[in-house]
Amino acid sequence: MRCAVLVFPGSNCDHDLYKAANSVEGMEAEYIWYTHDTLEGFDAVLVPGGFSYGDALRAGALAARAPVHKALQCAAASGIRILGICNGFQILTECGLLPGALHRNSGLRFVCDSVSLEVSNTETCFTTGYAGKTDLPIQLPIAHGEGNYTCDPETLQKLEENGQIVFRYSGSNPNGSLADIAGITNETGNVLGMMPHPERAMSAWMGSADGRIIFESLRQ
Amino acid sequence: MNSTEPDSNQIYHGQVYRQMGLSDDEYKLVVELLGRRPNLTETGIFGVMWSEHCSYKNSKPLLSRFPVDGPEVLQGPGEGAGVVDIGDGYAVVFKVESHNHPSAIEPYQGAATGVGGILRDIFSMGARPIAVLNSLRFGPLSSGNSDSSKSNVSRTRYLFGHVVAGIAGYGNCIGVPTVGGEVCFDECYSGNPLVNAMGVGILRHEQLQHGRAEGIGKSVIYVGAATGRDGIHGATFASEELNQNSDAKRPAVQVGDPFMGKLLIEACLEVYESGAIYSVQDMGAAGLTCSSTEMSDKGGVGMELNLNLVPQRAEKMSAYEIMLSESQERMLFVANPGREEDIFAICKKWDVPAVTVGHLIEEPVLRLKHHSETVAELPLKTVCGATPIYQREAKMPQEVIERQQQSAISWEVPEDLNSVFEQLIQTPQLASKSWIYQQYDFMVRTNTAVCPGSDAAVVRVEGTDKALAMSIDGNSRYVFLDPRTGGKIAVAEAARNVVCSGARPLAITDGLNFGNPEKPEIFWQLEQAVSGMAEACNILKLPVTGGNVSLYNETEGEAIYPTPVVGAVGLIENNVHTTTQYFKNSGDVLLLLGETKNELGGSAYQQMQLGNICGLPPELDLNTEQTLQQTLLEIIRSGIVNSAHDLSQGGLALVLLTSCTENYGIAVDLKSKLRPDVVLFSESQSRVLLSVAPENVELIDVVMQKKGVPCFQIGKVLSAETSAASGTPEVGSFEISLNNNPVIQADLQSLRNLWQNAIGREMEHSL
Amino acid sequence: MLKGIVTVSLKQDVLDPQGLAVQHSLQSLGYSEAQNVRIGKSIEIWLDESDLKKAELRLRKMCEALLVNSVIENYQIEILELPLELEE
Amino acid sequence: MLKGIVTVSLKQDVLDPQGLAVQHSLQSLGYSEAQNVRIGKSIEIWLDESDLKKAELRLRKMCEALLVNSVIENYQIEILELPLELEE
Ligand SMILES: Nc1ncnc2c1ncn2[C@@H]1O[C@H](COP(=O)(O)OP(=O)(O)O)[C@@H](O)[C@H]1O
Ligand SMILES: [Mg+2]
Repeated sequence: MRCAVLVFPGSNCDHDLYKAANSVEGMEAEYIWYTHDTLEGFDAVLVPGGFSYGDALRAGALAARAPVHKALQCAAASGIRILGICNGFQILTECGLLPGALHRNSGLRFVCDSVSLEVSNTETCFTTGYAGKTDLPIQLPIAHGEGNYTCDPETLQKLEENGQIVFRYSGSNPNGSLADIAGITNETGNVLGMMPHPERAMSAWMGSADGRIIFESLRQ
Repeated sequence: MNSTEPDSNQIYHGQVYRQMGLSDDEYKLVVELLGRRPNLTETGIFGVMWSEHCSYKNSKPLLSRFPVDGPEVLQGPGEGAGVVDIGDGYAVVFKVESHNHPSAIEPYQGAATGVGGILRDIFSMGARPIAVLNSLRFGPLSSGNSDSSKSNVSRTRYLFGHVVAGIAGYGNCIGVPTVGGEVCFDECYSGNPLVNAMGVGILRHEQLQHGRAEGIGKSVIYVGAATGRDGIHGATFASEELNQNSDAKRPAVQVGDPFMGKLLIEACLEVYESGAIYSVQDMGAAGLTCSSTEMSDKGGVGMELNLNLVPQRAEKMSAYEIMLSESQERMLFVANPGREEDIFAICKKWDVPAVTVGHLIEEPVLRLKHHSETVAELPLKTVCGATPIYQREAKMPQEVIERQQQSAISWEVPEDLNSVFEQLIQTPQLASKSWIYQQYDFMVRTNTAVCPGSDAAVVRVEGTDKALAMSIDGNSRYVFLDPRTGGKIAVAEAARNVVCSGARPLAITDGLNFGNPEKPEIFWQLEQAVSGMAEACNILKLPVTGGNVSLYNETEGEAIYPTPVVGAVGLIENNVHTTTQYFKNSGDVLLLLGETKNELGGSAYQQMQLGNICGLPPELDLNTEQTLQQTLLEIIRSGIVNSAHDLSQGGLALVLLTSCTENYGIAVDLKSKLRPDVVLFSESQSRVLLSVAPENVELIDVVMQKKGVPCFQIGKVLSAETSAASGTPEVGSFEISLNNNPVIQADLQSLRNLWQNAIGREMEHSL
Repeated sequence: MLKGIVTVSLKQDVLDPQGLAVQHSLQSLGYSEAQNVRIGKSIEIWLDESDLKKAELRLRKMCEALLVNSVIENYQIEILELPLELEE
Repeated sequence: MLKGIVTVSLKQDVLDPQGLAVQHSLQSLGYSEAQNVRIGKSIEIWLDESDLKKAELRLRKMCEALLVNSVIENYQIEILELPLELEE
């Protein structure tokens, strides 16, 4: 499976995502520069975390308008799987591929920690691997200052009804997000945005290997 | 020349040079060296280049006591940062830098630009930065009831909060993990907080860069952010005492741009890889002045710059302003002949401005052109080579003599040691630092194997089985009571932290934060502390590969405690040997290595009891320390140690608590003739707590006996799991007795909660 | 040269944790009359444009294209004419 | 009830990295007339106070005590009278 790892000026988890994807058997990741105008030939697009454009204005706002965004829209429309992590999630909401918005953590501070998550939908193409997992909740690292998910009540209702809420914080909520939301998909289920970092949980020495399952599910 | 700027005669008659940090004698020397009176730009250049920050004029004679060589040292002091071989063609680059004064004025930006500055030091050597650490000092977070201390406390909380946010803001954005640090809160830092940052990077030997400008005619290329009127005279400012007039110097605030910093790192690393440059230096303190003069002086050439070509953010900047600006995120390259376009192309790809601003010339001078006129021409040997070096007078302060003579323990043994312990673990000094480090992204780049919270952070070296352990330490209370011993302890403790993590210490970097060295009492502290550090380095075989000196840390004439901080980096050859301080299995046996003595001088416990410190700090025998470290490393490498934790502030009781986890508690029974509070809280040196499987106890005992390291079996690790049925812990979970009498019996989770959130509670508390 | 000032504020029903924190701080500092605080952005844009109408139209477009996230934010535009010597 | 609006902006010589990034982005989106962008804060404060003069004085104090970092920022104050039904 060929994956594009998008690189925007200032992205800083691109390298981590690239390493993680390439460590999964059957996955090959390539860097794609933000000026690209096509994503043809890729089976999946990974949008990395980490301060694109220095988080100027609103996290993800400037990257969402970078040249590659047209190709990203096309890829999404054609059903290609898109995974946005942290800043990647912010970019996907900013360019309208996911509903709602992510604003400043309610505690007003950046938070780096490991959190417990409930996998609320194990039927998406990103989460099938969690279906048989017994030692729940899963543990993934977070590191963000703007992860406070918000949307209007109608959108929330739709998200709930369609099973678009994929991850929820199951211990304490680190950022004040609505309905403890940590990750959502779009209506068709091929675009996932999540604040936690699965690429930081790929082996036991990192503290958890629960993130690997997302990549393995995605590969199928 | 700007019409409002004074000319050379006005500078002389109006003693304008004083505002630039030159004394009357120094100015006289400049005039003598030049054979004429310098103009404003030239005076400014001398002012910054002869400041303590750039010239080490007060500390050089002392710094020469440090050992700087070793078989693995590839680059000692003198370049941006030290470089040490770690085998297989890799090397580690690291250094400490202070940003004390800027942080006192504007804490967020001061701390942020401190991080930016140390990172540029690292990647100017050719290395990719892999970690930053920090060492912080503030006044107390809470107060008694007087109004003046209340306003101090609210200022302190502001400074502390914003410094941490600034470090986070820069480090998180630029994508280098902040993996550790240390912090101390004491009255002596109320007016003069300290912010030291340590950077660590990795390179392959062939990627090592240098800062020597050589080869007449080569282009000098300016890379990075445009120059504005930021931080003009920051380096001299850093070398002066803070006083009420400091506010008047406020244009000195520089703003960091980590986004540009990130682009600059990537562009520089790519340019190095392309082989298009000959040498490079970052523009740190004293900006373009320091980089241009030092590079050409090191290479034995001259440099001519056309200041009109320097990218400028503000309008109508004078030569003086351009040369003295400390705008951030800038580098200076000397290009290889004919490779200029390659450099421009790479920089353009990363959206980083790059422009040729001059070239190397044969005559060893710095020549500056502005609006087609020569606005400065200075022989480099006057600017860089002729700095006056001062042998200051040293005198032991009366206050120290008096304090040393006081008895360290003047109170009765408290009846309720449980509650004393609870109080102690909530002092910001000993409380968990998670409120700080959770604001830092300590995992980005996914190589962090041991996160902040353990003795040292461990970061894997990508592409190898190696890992690096790093720690920064310095207990200034000990240094205040006895600078020589305190200096030794600073080195020993940093190294011990690294050893506890399974690493062999390679070398250290240091930050010397002291008061005004022109005062004999302060110079005595500096001299004693440096001697102690040097002695420790010699015996522990730790070269000092770089560091930083920050003097004049005083407010209204009151100096801070003498505060040397030591950053140590150690190598874990095979990352399976990585060890943390946390207990791993219930039933493991607790071994205490080292002797506990009747030592409370300068301890956290004494500070809490008296609100002050006195007596002598713990003693340190360097040979004992060395044997301990070597033996410990051997047994860790043989794979029989499950956890190792060095004893420092808070003594045995705190180390027991901070080795516990949600899942594991302890039952300990100590034997001693000392007072119970001394047994629990003494900060005797050269001690380590181990947890090991029962079957390995005998083996370790034998090894320790052979090496003469005292080894006591003091208890065991217990499961602290709540049994689902009863809802209560199986055991008290945290029990310490002395000679079979219980001294602390507590519920582990409640202790951990008190300890874990104390700083957060303090910060949220209303005044 | 004109100067546009775009004031971006959070929509009324979006929680503003920063505003809340500032409000608490103000009250604990003794400014009990500060009843409600909301924090937004003020974006100044120097425009190489002399026609006021056109400038406003373009600013509106910039807001929609980038400056404002309409899911959570509202905005207001104000345009100032800059005397020549004030141009920066 | 009055409403104070405090506009906080960076001092002229202070670098505004955020504004710079937004400026570049606007230009690459085709808004080449956007010559310079500076981003500040707009703080709205509802005041339980009816006297305009007093309100202004108090706002000024709040700015100095908390809202503005005078080392790098300037501020401007504007006060609006709120019709009763608009009070929030
Ligand atoms: N300012 C700080 N920034 C980041 N981490 C910190 C800071 N202060 C302390 N820490 C982390 O908290 C842990 C405990 O620190 P400290 O109390 O200084 O321990 P020790 O006495 O073992 O050196 C260490 O892992 C350290 O890295
Ligand atoms: Mg330690």
